[in-house]
Amino acid sequence: MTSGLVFALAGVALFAMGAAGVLLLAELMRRVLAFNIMGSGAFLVLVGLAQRNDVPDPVPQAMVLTGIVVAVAATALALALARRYQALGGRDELAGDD
Amino acid sequence: MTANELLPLAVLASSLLPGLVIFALPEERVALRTALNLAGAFAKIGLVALLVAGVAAGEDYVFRYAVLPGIDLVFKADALALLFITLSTVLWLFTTLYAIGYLEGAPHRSRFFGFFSLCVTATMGIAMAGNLFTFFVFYELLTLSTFPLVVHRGTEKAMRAGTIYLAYTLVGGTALLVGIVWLHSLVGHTEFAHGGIASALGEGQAGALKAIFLLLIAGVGVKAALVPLHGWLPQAMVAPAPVSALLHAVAVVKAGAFGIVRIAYEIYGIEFAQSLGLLLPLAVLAAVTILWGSLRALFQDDLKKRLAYSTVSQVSYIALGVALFGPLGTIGGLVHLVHQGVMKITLFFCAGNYAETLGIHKVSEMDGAGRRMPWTTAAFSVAALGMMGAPLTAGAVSKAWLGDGAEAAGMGWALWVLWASSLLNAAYFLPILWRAWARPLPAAWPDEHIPARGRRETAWLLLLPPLATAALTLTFGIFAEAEWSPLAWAKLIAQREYLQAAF
Amino acid sequence: MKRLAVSLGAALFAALLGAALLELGPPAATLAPLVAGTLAQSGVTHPVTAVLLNFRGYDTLLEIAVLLIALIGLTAVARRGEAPAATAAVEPVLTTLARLAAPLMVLVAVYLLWAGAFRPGGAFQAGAVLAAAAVLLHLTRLLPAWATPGTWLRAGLAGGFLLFLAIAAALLAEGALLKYPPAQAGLLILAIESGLTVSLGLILAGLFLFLSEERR
Amino acid sequence: MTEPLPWLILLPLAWATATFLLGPGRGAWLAIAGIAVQCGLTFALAGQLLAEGPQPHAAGGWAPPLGIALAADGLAAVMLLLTQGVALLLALYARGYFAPGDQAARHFWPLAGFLLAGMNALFLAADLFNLYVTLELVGLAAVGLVASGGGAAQLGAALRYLFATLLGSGAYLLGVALVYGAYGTVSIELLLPLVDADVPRAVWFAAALMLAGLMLKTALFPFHFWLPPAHGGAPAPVSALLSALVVKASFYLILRLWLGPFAPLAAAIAWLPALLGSAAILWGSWRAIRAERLKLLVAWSTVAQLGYLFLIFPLIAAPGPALAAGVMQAVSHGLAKAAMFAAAGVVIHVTGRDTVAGVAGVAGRLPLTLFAFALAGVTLMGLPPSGGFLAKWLLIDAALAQGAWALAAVVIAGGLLAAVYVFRVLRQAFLDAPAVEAAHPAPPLLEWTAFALAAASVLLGLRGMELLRLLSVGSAG
Amino acid sequence: MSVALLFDLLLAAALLWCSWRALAAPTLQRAVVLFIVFGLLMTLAWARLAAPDIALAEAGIGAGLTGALLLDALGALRRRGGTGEKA
Repeated sequence: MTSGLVFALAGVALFAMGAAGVLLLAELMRRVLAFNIMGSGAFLVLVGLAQRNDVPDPVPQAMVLTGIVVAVAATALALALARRYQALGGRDELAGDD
Repeated sequence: MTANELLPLAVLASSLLPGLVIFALPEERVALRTALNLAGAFAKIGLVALLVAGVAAGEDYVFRYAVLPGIDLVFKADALALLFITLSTVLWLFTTLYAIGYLEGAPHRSRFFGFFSLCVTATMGIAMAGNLFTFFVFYELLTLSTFPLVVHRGTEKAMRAGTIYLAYTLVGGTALLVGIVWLHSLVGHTEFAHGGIASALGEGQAGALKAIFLLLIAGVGVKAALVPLHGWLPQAMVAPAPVSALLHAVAVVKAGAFGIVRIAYEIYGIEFAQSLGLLLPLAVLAAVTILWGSLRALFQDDLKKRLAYSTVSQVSYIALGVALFGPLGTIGGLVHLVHQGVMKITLFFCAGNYAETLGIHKVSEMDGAGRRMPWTTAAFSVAALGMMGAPLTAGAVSKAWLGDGAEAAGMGWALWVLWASSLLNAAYFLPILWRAWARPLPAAWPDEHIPARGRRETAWLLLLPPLATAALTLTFGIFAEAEWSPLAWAKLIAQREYLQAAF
Repeated sequence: MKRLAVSLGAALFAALLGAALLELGPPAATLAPLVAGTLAQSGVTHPVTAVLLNFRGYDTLLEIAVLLIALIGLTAVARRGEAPAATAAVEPVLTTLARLAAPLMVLVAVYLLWAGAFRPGGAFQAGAVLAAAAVLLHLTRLLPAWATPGTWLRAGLAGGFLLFLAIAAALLAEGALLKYPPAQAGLLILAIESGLTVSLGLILAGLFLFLSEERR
Repeated sequence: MTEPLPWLILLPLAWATATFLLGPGRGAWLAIAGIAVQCGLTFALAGQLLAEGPQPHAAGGWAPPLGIALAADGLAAVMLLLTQGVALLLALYARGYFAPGDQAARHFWPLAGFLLAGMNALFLAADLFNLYVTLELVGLAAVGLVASGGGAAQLGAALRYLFATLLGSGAYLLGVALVYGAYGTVSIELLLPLVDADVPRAVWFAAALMLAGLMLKTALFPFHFWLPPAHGGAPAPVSALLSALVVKASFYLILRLWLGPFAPLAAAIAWLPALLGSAAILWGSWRAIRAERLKLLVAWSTVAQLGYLFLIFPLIAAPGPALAAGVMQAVSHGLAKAAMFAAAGVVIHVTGRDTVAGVAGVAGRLPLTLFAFALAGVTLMGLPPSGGFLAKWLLIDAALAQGAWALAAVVIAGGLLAAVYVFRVLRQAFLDAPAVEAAHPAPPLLEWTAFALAAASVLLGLRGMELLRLLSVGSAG
Repeated sequence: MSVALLFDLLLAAALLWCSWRALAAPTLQRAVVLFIVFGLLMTLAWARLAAPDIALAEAGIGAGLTGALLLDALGALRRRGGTGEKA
């Protein structure tokens, strides 16, 4: 078993955990955490799986760099929305979740 | 683009363009609106006259335009189309005149006349459709353009009627669509052709063809008000009188009946339809409708409702004529398409006059109406007698040919149906005439708002149209053998339809 | 109920996908050799930078647009009457430290930017360090939070992206989208990265400073 | 400028940035001019496609797998045409809709510009990872637009939308990771010969993850929960953009993957999207019939109408008009839904009420707007003559040709249910109601743009030839 | 089992544990702190995967900036009287 495969497997687990978190968690901040964990999982699979024979591959690495920047952008937007939503409605959860 | 391609388009445009302009007109531009309406109506009459002359001389008028690969919009002004077009064009003129008088001072007239013109355009499209695709396009357009007319008054009651109208017609349209697409996927096209196109599939597809026939007839049967699909028609009576005239005589019901004719003759072919055993059920359905409509009419006190059930009954004469499987029945059915239109429009004009002038809406309020409004009542009487099939009227001609057709087809029972229907017609019309002419004047009319002036019993524009159409009723009856009569034209169609039948 | 279903589903998914990953043989082909073979024409010697700004530079262009969108969306909702924060005193030692650290961090950023051409580093990392410096200054009350961006700030935020876009458009007019002439590739990449470092620093800092409630 | 293709991406990026530099609420005419040029470019692209066939463009001059390829076939060109056309009219509409100083308008233009750039980039991308970036571009811009309404309800809707879209693109990204792990490339073109029916199980997972993620973004039942509040709550021009175009972008991508690299796998699950689509039609229509708010009714109608798009998947493998039906539905719904939201926006602007009951008497006061609403309704009901009708015809034709009676029945039922909710509004409009004190006069620009969109959706029904000819260019046809 | 693999496995386990705790922690504050730790562990993982560029970016952006954003949001939530104490 190689480092790449270990982290790819961990990535799958992280993704599943994060996705379940986005679906299940009520608190907005925690959903943001869950989304970040989910994203990290996908990144690990991307690099880990491509490097499952432990030869570095710059292409998925560059993709992950792009992905990290996109993730921080989404996180900042989500937090801005959540903070504003709380300021207006005083809640830290979405109303009427179905 | 040749002149022969252009002419069908011009017929469509002569009502479509004025309609579109009228939509944009402000409410108070009465004179311009009236001028546009009449210019359109007269232009159409001129164009139709050209077409009639051309078709009688054997010209072809076809316009074809591809919408999708393998699917064309086709307009074809053949003899059968012209029968319907001429009827609608002439009656459109009268109805427009009547509506101008009827709606004087009422709100939303631009909207009304705009949709009115669209409605007639749709009717022209239905008449000239060269395939089922085109037929369906304009059939649904007719539904959409009549809805605003049915709900024109804007009351809750009108909305209810409009909703019922839509429920029936849209569901019917859906059945029609499925039938058409199914047929299209089997045959590859849906062109109307003498002798039909379905026979190309042969008996092997009999099951599918029967199902398609059922879907198609159900689809057009809603507008033709075949029992049990007729429920919307009596409800739609809340609409203003010119709209009723339009629904019953010019456009909607006729579009359904016309569809039955096209489907039976030019999709299935009458021989093939007979061999599939489709005509007898159609005849039975028509007979049931004829009797049921007449029976229901007997028990209506509301004048317009009684007329509506009468329409249910009378329109099925056309379907019966088709189902009688032979040139004589065909001629009877086709000529009744025209005759029923002329007679029924007279009756609705008159009913509108009673309501507008005296506030009479019910049969029981008709006492003495003939003395107060002799001209209107005379027109009413002529049309009612025509409906019963009295001699010298148009109605007598259609019934005679239908009767001969029934005998020739060996369906003696249909003759009995016709007789029974005539008796029922008499039973629900004669009491009206008796009340109007023979009973004394009441102390006061329910709601008199157009006072009599001299010999004029009501407004000119309300009086002239029914008198004219009543005169037509008599003319078509008396001069049935003339070469310009609807009967002569129906014979021409039957001759072309039964070319191989050594007519 | 929903909790149980989702949790079980996620666990099942992870187990099955994990098993599927173990089934995969060794990689049939990766792009690593291709990148190594083409590196000489890319204008830089560090493969990740070559992918990021040359081979897949178009991805990076769109990615900066994503960041800008997030920033615009954030300024659209941020600071409409949030409660002002209570001002707590800041340790003077911290302030002094921040004063010293900030210029140092700018130096680090410049180094990272320059180093990106031949070793790990580059515009993203440099921008992140710049942003970190700004956040540090803000936390020690040396840099106020930002309200609606003024003209200059907007120009700074969008400048790097605009430069990138302009180079892309110029190259497209010459031939293909972001197709660098091999001779100028290194220079163009450095120009793009410099612009991006400044703008990324401002944007990343902005993600924090526009949201922060602590104003002076 | 020899190739229109990359300019379609650079141009909106440029004007979006420029409007950002100009400052809040400014730059409307710049945006409109930009979109107009994009329209011209799209027509040039369509002409080029018809004349010369598909022309891939290697970004950076590097051919895949090293570089990113851009490609346009007929399908992409049709979607681009729809997008630029609708966007142009909606930009004019938005120019009239947003009063100067309107909070919601402060960031409309740059966000709309990035949104358009993202969609154009998405339509033209031929690289799975590049598609991920475009998906995020579109998703975040759309969320920003929803949130710019500023109220608590809008922010809640935006948050829900954000998490949905992030979940969707996250699943998509994991799929890309698995594909790269299995094949070492993310180029759609290079993947085509590599994928066949007995691929490793990880690739099945990849396909499932990517398609599921995109279905979530397309708001396919039961993933539709985020759509009605987001589309029903945003300002009218935003609702129109989102409902008409944005959901179509992810649908387009599903179609691309389904017909492209995942075609060998798709046959096994072809009935699933159709089943969900049917459920969407029934449930969405039902909720639209029950909706009390006007814009919510229109939004639920989007849920229902998107269902039609998914009915084509069981039919698409066999030769026939199924693809044409789907694209025709996407285009005509795009035009009609934009028109409907625009018209609803006018009604709400004038009456000051966002309820179906508040429509009472509108026929007399806003005839042109009502006409626009009705024409759009005709398309949604699939009545002739309209693009929706042709779509319905083609779909029933394809279904009957393959004996899929159930699908035909769903299409029919959907049309009738649409009639119920459309006429619920029209009926109300024709009621003779006393004129309420008009809150605002109706700006003609708004009325006419709504009408133009609706008229386009109807006129499409009179001429589908060119559209289908364009669609048949390239592999997809 | 080599030392390197053991380290990888431990690191993967730590990642999973950390993320699990971050999602399930009783208070938001602890969740955020655990998440920042998670980010630092991710940096290590990237280093193990021979991806120093990502490791740098993860440290600066993933753990650093995201962490700062989260802490700031947490502070805002506190000041507004939101509890942040709910599980």
